[in-house]
Amino acid sequence: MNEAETVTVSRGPLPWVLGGLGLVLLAAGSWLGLFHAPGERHMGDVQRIMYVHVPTAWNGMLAFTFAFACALGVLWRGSWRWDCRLEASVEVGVVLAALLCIQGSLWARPTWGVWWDWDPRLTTTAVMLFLFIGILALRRFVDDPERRASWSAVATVIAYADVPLVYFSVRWWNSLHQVQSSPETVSSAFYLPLRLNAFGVLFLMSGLIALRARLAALRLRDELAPPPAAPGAP
Amino acid sequence: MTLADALRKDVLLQWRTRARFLAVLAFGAVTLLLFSFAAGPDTGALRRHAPGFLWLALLLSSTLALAESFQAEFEQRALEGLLLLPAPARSLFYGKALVNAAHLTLLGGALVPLAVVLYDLALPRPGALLGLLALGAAGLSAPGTLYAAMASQARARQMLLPLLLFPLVVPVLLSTVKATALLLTGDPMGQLRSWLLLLVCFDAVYWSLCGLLFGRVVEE
Amino acid sequence: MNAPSGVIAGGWEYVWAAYSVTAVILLGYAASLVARYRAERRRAAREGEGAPEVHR
Amino acid sequence: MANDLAVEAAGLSRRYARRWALVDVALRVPRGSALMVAGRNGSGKSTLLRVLATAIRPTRGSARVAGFDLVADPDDVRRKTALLGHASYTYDALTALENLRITARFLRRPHTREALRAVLDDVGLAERADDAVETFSAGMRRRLALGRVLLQDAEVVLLDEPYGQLDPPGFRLVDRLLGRLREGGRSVLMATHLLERGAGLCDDALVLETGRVVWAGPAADLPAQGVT
Repeated sequence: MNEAETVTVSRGPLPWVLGGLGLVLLAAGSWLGLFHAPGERHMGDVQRIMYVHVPTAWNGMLAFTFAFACALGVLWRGSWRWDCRLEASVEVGVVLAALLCIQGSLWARPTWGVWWDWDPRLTTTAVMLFLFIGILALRRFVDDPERRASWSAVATVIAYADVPLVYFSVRWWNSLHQVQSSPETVSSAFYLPLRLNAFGVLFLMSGLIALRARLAALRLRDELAPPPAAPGAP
Repeated sequence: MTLADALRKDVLLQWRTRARFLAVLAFGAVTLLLFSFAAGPDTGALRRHAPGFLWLALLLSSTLALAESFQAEFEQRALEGLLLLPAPARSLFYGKALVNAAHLTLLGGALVPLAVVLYDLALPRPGALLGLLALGAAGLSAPGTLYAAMASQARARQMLLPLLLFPLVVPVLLSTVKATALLLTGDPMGQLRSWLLLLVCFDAVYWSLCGLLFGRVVEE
Repeated sequence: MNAPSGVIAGGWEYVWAAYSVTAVILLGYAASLVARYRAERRRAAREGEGAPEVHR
Repeated sequence: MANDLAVEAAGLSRRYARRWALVDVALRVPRGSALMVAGRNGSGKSTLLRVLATAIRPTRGSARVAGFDLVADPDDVRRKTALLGHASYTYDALTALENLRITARFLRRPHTREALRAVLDDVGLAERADDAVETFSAGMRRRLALGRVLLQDAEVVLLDEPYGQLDPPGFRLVDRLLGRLREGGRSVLMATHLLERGAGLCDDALVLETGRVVWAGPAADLPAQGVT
């Protein structure tokens, strides 16, 4: 890692603004989705789950993709800043992936009568959840900051490369089942709550990642504290 | 070639500690036995699930074998000694991963006859099955070797390796189980090729990626 | 449960469950993160007055 | 020019997790000379030697060993250095000879039985050449590790407690090997608690305390400093 770089903890209102904006958008989108959007032709009211489910899915994937980018930043630039962002985006990604699995099962139960349907997207999410939980555990179990940074970057690259392989393997594995398609939303009555929530989760997630990265930087700055002054020195 | 030196070293080490191979094999065999207890004595059900049981037994045993393969490297810091010569980390990785793959292939090969007996299987294409075992073992050993190197140097090492490895090798497990089932019971739809292709893709991705990244794990 | 081509009737309980779980998890995580961040800030302020702080 | 220096370090520091084991160490070791590193347990002697051998990266600071930069060209430094560390760098399931053969193969040195037996003979292990290292006592492991260092035949030799765990004949063996290294024009850095013995064999000395250099000067003056 680059020792010349001092770990800086940014201040400023960015995470709070992003988070607040995200919450407002989410509240508006969910309100529209719950009370104003008409029920879908086949799925009826259950379809309303999609207004939170789909945005969570998009943004969860985005969080892990960002974690992958951070891992490359750590490996190539040896930068602590990217290490903090990696820790933040993996943790937020894990929260979103866990949420996604719960929402998916709440969707599967009324639609297909089972809590878990082995749908390739949902199953891939579950595998990703455990892949990245493993990385959080790895960070816990390694005390040396340099090692922790490079090892978790290595593990993130390896885990991320697995995502398409897992997706295709689960898809082929489950191909005997009829491919379950999510309901297509066409009219603007469906689009608006979906878009509002998508941006809502995006802003909230960005705010959370930014704040979590600050927390990581605070801890790291403490860990990387310079050596104590020599006993005789002023 | 330093790869040849690394290979020679790992083969010798593996040969000297061959008693451990038997211990890992016994572990795999017990696992197979336990799976049959879990599934019940219905021969039809056992036969249907045999490929899954076989690969799960191999996966569970692989964590023991992989962790064991780094025991000797860190006991007296022999790996560090080689890196300081300097021996390239990449050669050391590929030597270790190749020998681990061979080790797991042998282990799988030894578990197959047992599965045949326990689950009443017929083996129409033993040669193809061995090839599949080698491809699957390669899929487990590349990321497994890298993660075993990490886990052996971390706290909670017994926990970390399966936690990192098991979700990662889901594609290996799915493709080998499916391909084994197709080998055992016939392949009317011609699906074997696509499963093998997936497995080969996984192997290609991880044999190149882990070789590239191994240096970051062992250098300090 | 539902006829092959019919509409899924009801299911509002699942909709409510999904929205509540989403709200609880996102707000709960956000709250815990803010709490952890505040605590760490306080600790840093207590221990390292001298530590350089760079504003961005 | 830096070319007449075997080791030149400035501001060398190393942190393990939260603990600083080495702080701002500066040192210059002329080519062909021997430096003794003294200090209590945990004062940073081993860390210093491990950093100079590139076994661990310095957290801060820089150093050139045998003319190469530690961080920028670690492989060049490794070709020029040999480290006798606390661990013996052996595979315990293999025999002494097999262990040396692995090293010799990677080094592209002759690895015939005769060549390797000659090395084992040097460290007094010829009779146990074909015994597994796990049957060795601590002192014998140390001898084997010394044999490995001899095999490396490096320009800069870093010895961490070379007398550790050895018997009196072992002490004389180390003295003899040190003499041989110095006659061959090698540069030696040696960490040891045996001040008189070290002072007799080295040119210069430095004393570390909690990772910092607290005394540096001619080795002959060191025993009078009253360090432990």
